[in-house]
Amino acid sequence: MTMRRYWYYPGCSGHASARDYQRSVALISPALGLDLVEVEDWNCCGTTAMTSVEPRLSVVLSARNLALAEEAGGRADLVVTCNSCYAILRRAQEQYARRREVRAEVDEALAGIGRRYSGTVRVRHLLEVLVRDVGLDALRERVRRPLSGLRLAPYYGCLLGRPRNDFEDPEEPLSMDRLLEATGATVVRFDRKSKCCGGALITTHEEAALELVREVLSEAAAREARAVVTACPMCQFNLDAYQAKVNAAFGTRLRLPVLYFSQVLGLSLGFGASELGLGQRFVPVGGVGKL
Amino acid sequence: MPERTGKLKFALYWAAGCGGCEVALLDTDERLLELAELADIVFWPIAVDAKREHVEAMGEGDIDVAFINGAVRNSEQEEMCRLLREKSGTVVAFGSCACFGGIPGLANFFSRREILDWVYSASPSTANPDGIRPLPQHQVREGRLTLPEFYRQVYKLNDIIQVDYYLPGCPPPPNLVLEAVTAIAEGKLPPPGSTLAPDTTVCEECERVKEEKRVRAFKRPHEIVPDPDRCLLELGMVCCGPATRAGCGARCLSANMPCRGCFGPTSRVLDHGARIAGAIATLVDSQDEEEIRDILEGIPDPSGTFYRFGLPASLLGGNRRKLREGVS
Amino acid sequence: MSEVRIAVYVCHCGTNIADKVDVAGVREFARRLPGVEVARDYQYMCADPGQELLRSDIRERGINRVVVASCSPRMHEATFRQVLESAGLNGYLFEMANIREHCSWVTEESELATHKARALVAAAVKRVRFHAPLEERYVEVNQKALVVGGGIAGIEAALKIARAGKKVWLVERGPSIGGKMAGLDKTFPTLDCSACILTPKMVEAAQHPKITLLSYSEVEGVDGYVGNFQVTVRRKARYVREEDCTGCGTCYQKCPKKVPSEFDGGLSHRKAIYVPFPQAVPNVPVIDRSNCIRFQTGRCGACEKFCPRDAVDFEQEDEFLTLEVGAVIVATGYETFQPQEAPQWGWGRYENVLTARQLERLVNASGPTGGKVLLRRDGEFTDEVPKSVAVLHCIGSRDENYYPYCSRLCCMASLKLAHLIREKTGAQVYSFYIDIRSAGKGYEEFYTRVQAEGIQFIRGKGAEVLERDGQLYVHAEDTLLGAYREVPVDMVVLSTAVTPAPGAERVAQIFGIQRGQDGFFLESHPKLEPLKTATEGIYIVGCCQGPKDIPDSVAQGAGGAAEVLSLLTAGRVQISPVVAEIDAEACSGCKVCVPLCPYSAIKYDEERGACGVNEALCKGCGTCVASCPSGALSCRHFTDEQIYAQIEEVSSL
Amino acid sequence: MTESFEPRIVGFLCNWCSYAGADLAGVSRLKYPANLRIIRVMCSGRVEPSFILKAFRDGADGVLVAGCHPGDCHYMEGNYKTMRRWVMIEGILEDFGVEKGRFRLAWVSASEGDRFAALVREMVEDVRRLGPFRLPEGTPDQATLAVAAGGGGSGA
Amino acid sequence: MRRITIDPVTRLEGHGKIEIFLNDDGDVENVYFQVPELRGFEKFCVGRPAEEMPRIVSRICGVCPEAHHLCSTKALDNLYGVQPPSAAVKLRELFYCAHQVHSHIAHFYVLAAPDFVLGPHAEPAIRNILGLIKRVGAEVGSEVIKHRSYAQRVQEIIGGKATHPVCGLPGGVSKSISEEERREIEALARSCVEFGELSARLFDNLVLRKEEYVDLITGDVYSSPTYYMGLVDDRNRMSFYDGTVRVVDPEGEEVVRFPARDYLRHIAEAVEPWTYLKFPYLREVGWRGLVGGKGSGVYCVGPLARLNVAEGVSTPRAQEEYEKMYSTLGGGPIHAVLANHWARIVEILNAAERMLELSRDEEITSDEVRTVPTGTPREGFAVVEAPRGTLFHHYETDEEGIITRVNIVVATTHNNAPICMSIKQAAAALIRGGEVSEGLLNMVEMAFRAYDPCFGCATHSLPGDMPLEVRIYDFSGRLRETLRR
Repeated sequence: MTMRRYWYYPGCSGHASARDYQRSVALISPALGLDLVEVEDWNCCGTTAMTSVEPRLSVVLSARNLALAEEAGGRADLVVTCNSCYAILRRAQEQYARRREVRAEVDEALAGIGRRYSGTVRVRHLLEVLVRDVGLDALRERVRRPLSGLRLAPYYGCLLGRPRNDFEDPEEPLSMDRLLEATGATVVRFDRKSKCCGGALITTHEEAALELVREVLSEAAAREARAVVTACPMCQFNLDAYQAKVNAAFGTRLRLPVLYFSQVLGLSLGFGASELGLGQRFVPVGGVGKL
Repeated sequence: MPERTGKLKFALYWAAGCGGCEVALLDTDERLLELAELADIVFWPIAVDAKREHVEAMGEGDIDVAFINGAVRNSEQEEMCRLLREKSGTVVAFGSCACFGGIPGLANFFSRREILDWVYSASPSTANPDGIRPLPQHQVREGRLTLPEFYRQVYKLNDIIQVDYYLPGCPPPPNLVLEAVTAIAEGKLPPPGSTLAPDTTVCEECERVKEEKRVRAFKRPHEIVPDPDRCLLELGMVCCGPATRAGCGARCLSANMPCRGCFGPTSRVLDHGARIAGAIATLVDSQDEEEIRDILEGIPDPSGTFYRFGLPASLLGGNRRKLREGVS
Repeated sequence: MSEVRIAVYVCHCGTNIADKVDVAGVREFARRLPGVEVARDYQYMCADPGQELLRSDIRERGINRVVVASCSPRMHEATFRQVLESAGLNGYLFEMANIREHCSWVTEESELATHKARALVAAAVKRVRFHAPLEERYVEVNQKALVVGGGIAGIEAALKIARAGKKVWLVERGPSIGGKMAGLDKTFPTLDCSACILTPKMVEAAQHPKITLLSYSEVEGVDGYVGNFQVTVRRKARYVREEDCTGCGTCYQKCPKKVPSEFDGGLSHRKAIYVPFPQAVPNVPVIDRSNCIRFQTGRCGACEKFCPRDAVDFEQEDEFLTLEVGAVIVATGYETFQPQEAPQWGWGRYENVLTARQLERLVNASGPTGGKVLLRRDGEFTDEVPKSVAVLHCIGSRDENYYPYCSRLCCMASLKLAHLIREKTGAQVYSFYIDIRSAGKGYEEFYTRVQAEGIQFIRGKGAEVLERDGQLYVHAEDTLLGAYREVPVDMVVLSTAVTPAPGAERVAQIFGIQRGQDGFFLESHPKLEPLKTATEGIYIVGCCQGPKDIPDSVAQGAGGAAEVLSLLTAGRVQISPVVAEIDAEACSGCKVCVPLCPYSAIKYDEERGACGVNEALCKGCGTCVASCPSGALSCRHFTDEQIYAQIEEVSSL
Repeated sequence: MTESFEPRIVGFLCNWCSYAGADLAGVSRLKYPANLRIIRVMCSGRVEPSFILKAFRDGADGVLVAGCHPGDCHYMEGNYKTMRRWVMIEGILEDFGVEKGRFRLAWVSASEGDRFAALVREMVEDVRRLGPFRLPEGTPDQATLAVAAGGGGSGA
Repeated sequence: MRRITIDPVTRLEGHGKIEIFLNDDGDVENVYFQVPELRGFEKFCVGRPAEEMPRIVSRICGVCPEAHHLCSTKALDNLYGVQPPSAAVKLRELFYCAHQVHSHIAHFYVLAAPDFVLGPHAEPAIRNILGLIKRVGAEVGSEVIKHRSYAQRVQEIIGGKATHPVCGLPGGVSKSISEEERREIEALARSCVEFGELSARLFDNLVLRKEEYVDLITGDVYSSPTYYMGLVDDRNRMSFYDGTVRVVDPEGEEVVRFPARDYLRHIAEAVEPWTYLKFPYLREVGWRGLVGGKGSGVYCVGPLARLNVAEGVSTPRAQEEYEKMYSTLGGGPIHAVLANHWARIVEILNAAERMLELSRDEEITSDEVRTVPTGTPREGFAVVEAPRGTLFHHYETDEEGIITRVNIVVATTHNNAPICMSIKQAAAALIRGGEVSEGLLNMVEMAFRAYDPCFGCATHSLPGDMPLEVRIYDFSGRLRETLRR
């Protein structure tokens, strides 16, 4: 199998709250012919919060990461696994391309630290790489343990299709559906797959955020999903960590494990639950892990 | 030129060129003798012992026709050209260098400093630890030695002096030379400013079969063995023939080699390179910008190919930034 | 040619130019340019006195070249050429400097504007010295016309032309003419029955001796030029011989294969052999090959068996006709936004979310429910009527993510539907709108009437439709209350955007029509030439040019007919002498130019060993000229020396 | 660049799309810098590379070529030929030391007045930053160019 | 102090200028031979596709374009690591022999012979080819012209063009020759052999039978012992197209033999501030300035040098003439520069005879003349014997075959030092007590005309105008001070 080389941007959570996500990615990517090389000396993408207070700084932070990837060279794409990082990096890229004043500022800032960003590197979500570069057929061939009968609700969150890209429709994303189907699992219809998970609101307007979490989870439950599958540490955390609170607040009895798609793929590829980091979350994975 | 009795007086001078034009004159072979009947050659450094002061001694118009070959690159050449212009009734730019700058004109893509550094330091066979450079003036113990001043760029003849006729070709083929000389002798020259060659292009003389021109991929001469009867351009070989003035007899083409444009453009075309470049580009058989780029990548050195013989005659004259940086 | 004597006129255009450009200064500048005999400035050069000024100078001052610095040549070049002609000077000895659209109107500082105007005038003056007199050419105009598209606009156009006694071909892509209007129930604001007013026109079109109706046909290609088009039409195989069929309908009663009906928006079924709707014209069925059992499996063939006239013919193949026409009207209509592209509104996900066009069918007596508005469950209509219905305006319109423009007719259509639903079901109807646009005769009145009927108007765009526990909810921000609202309803109607018809791009390429950013066809002048296109002799009417309601479409259809008739009755048309020419002496026959001409106007002449241009086919684009390696090709009125002259001036001033 | 420098930009616009687009910008009273001088051609396909070179030779600081969007050419394919020539001429201009920002190919439709205005603003800014276009010292003036092509009697 | 300037030096290809300084007694103090022009090929070839080089570098010199064309073509073979079919190799050699014939005829009759036939003291106006023709008679004259054109014709048939041929491609030649072309060539070649013999007789009558000239040739006025360099085949016979470079010392002892790709190990070029032409010398021996002998790295190339390094020539008639020459001028390396003219006669014969052989080779009309190169280019070296001496081409390219570095060492440059020395020597001997006649000056020119220097070639590189700088030397030639502006 020929290995495809990519630069890899784990994002802050990748080294903190979402270590299990990283671990599973690290396991499955070589198995699928992906050679993800972590960008050296990367920094914060300049995330959501930052964009609202220091928009320009946020762009500069992103630009530095992009510059690093370019310098690393090899015309390889930059792969991201956090939807938030993904959106932020791509927005930085767009602004740099579209708005000359932004370009000027970024160039100046980077020049200050002896770096240059030319705008060439492509930022891609791991999902896209799996669907387009690896391909569903290739994935199917490598499935050791088909997850037949397992009902899963793919939850994408609101950032994957924004800013608009040629990869996912902001309202009707599909990549995870296809990937999960390829593992043999049953993908349930999920109208709220792209609704907001509450995101940062959880810290500011908790009740509003909980409402959103409930909306998402209860639909998944109503559709008899065994688990919710995410592609973003933010979403995963909100849906997982706050289920108890939601139940308390709304008298619901939700008990849905929230997994990363990489973990699910890992299972189907034959890796063990623990090496994939399953069961490190708040809601126990229960039977799902024991497939 | 005034009708004159008795023998004509010719002068030949070789500026920044290779001397091939003078050999071309010898290539008139036995007709060279007729030529000798027709005219006295009063100045011709390569074959006649007459020196600069002999020319300086002459009066205005004493020379009927001066044939000047080579481009102009240094003060000595400029002086000689001006001198000959002053003494001659008619001046013929003889050969591609004099007409358009010729191959030496390619130097206009580079700065003088680049060239100097290579020749006198960087080139591998040079051993020059003290970084000595030839100097326009140099004091030796017996006196001062001078060398001509080298200009920043290569000029074609009509940048320096008024030229009456152009006889292109690298070198000009004997038949054109003879026609020109005969025309001069019989006083049957076209209006001044004319080029003494047909005003159509090489394809007119090229025997190869021309069909529809659409190019999917360009080929370099060493990459294919071309069908001897088919148009090279249609086989994907870059050929400047369509845009290059006829008169050469398409000799390169009959040797299976593409035209490189030594005869320059026709009278109707302002910039030879731009014209052939534009024409060849439009033959690319694609409407997708990326694909077009890929196909055109197949032409390794467009500027150096389309301006092979005419860089100093091009509208922009050469690499303006390098020629500027060349100023010491 | 005698020495050049140039007259320069700097136009004030009232204040349009004079306010920004120092016209007197420009005049003085022009006076000093070489070859300039007369330089004047004047209020309105295009007005009679201005023109007279020009004429008298030509006559009395021996002027033989004219430069007018005023508006865009696209505006008045023709005007001034005629003035020259009327003064006995060839119209092509004239050049215009565009100091209004390209100068006074777009420049802030007046010095810069004046300086720019000088440069443009100098360029025009230098150019005009090289102008040569050119003879206009005329061609006969073929007396037949073609109308593409059998919607109401196309039908109207065809009828008007035919009534004037000219032969017309009416080409319709679908199996029947009638277009979108045929699918409507009532028409706003008068609420008269769409079918009742449309059908007679359809029938007349079909029966008119001067009209040949080519339904189920498509234009494949167009050659030629104004007055002399050759149009290739593909008659798609119907598999039913039109001449034999009586439209008795046996075939589709017998056909075993059910297919969702396009006409009813998938709410009902048709057969594999079918007429799209009862009043179809022609009333001849067509076999939908992809669904026909006979074609897919080779078995069946019921229709053939039962057809009393054995008009069914499975062997039928596409035919190609070439039509010779003098003018073409393009009336290819529109499509509506397909909401599955936008799942947030739940269409295709929730079966009681319908588009406006679907609802038109529900309320229509000949529709799937016989005119009743009913809820659906598991793909079938129940007999349950909705108690509450939401009508969502601007679905896909006025929306950066889809179509930024306003679709113009949906406000009124939505009001009409709200009214009909209310009338038929008594349901609570909510109308979610951004603004109500009711500009049109009787429209505002209709709006107030509907308001009075108790429809609830919620000023806020329906953001999304979600189902919770079997109940639909419309989410919207009520901008009047300034509150976020979640309205439970039984049924949702989406007023989707009017979009360019599928295949509009191809039609545009075939006919050489430009398209705007919105994808609709572009008229050659937004105000003064709403029906003309960039290609002479090709006109656009109806919704292919942009969203329109029925009265506007009909008016345009008639307008297009008027354009065609004036062209045809004139009998001959001027074509531009601006074409390429080849100096055969100079041409070396390299054939570089041959493949470059999109009109195959260049041919290689063996015995002359040179190429030649067919002037009737050449459109004068000059692409070949720019590529002629030997410079043997030149383009009249756009010669190298003329353009070089301009370059020299604008580059150095 | 100093404020005093007003770049001269020559624009070759096709009659049907870009020139009409420029007219629309005017009709809509959109403001853009006065540095662009427009020369009308029937089709961008008429623009031969020598036009661009000559403009620079004669003192232009920038050159714009604009035509219909690909697929929308009034003459069906003219703008594709323009595209092909352009790809070629870009490379040549760079070999001649002409900075990238000085020349531009753009597709502007008859309905894109605003885009046109924005385009001009942007390009003027680019060229202003690059400063005046200068040929090397000692370049012969174009008087001698008349016969430069060795032919005499040519266009210039 | 009096100063004499000969400018331009006439009857040599290209540009040359001689400055002669006389001391107060009117004797020669010093002589400077200056080459005032250069053109910069090595630089402006950078960026060009390698396969274009043969057609570009031929423009270095219109007098021996074939030499550059062919050397370049061989460099391309080497660059692409491709072996041309043997028919192609033979065509190239045939072509090249024709070139030698053409070039030598031109030089001997047009440039050199007038000095001998008409005498150095004859009127400038008649001391030229036309004058010569008058003297030796029109029929000889027309023979000269005819055979020169024959040789040109052969080059034209194979090369496409005589001057600036186009046939050279990596891996072969662009076109094969037809049978009737072959027959034509054979006829021309036969005639050229006869003409070679005629030339030998002519030289015998006009020169060797004249005491004064023989003295002139053998006398030490025109004698300068140096190292010699030239190509030899595996049997140490003189070779034009291919072989190994052999160097012998003034006694004729072999010092070294090396293939083209080693040239940098053995050759270096020194720079002097008063001429644009560099001074090559043998690295091993080193640069001692303009002095001859064993201790100085100065060496000599060209016809005489070729015969001096060789142990014979490959064809019978030429071999006879070769032996006659060495017996007459007394064995092993001949240092008399004027003997170059005789050496040329030998070479005309050899080249013509070889032409005839090749024109009769049955393989010569094969159409197997191209091997399409497939290798990745990097670096290529080649050497040939140009009429005026050894010629090296050395290219480097990127993997697309685009030239990145070029170095060329041409015949006349090799001879730069010897030429300067000979001129000084001749001047010193011929100008005494301020006694200076035009004829004497011409005899000074004769000194280097013997080398047939071609400054078309030598000026292939070109500088811009220098920073003005004056260098003051003391009598020992040590740099005293340098004034810069």
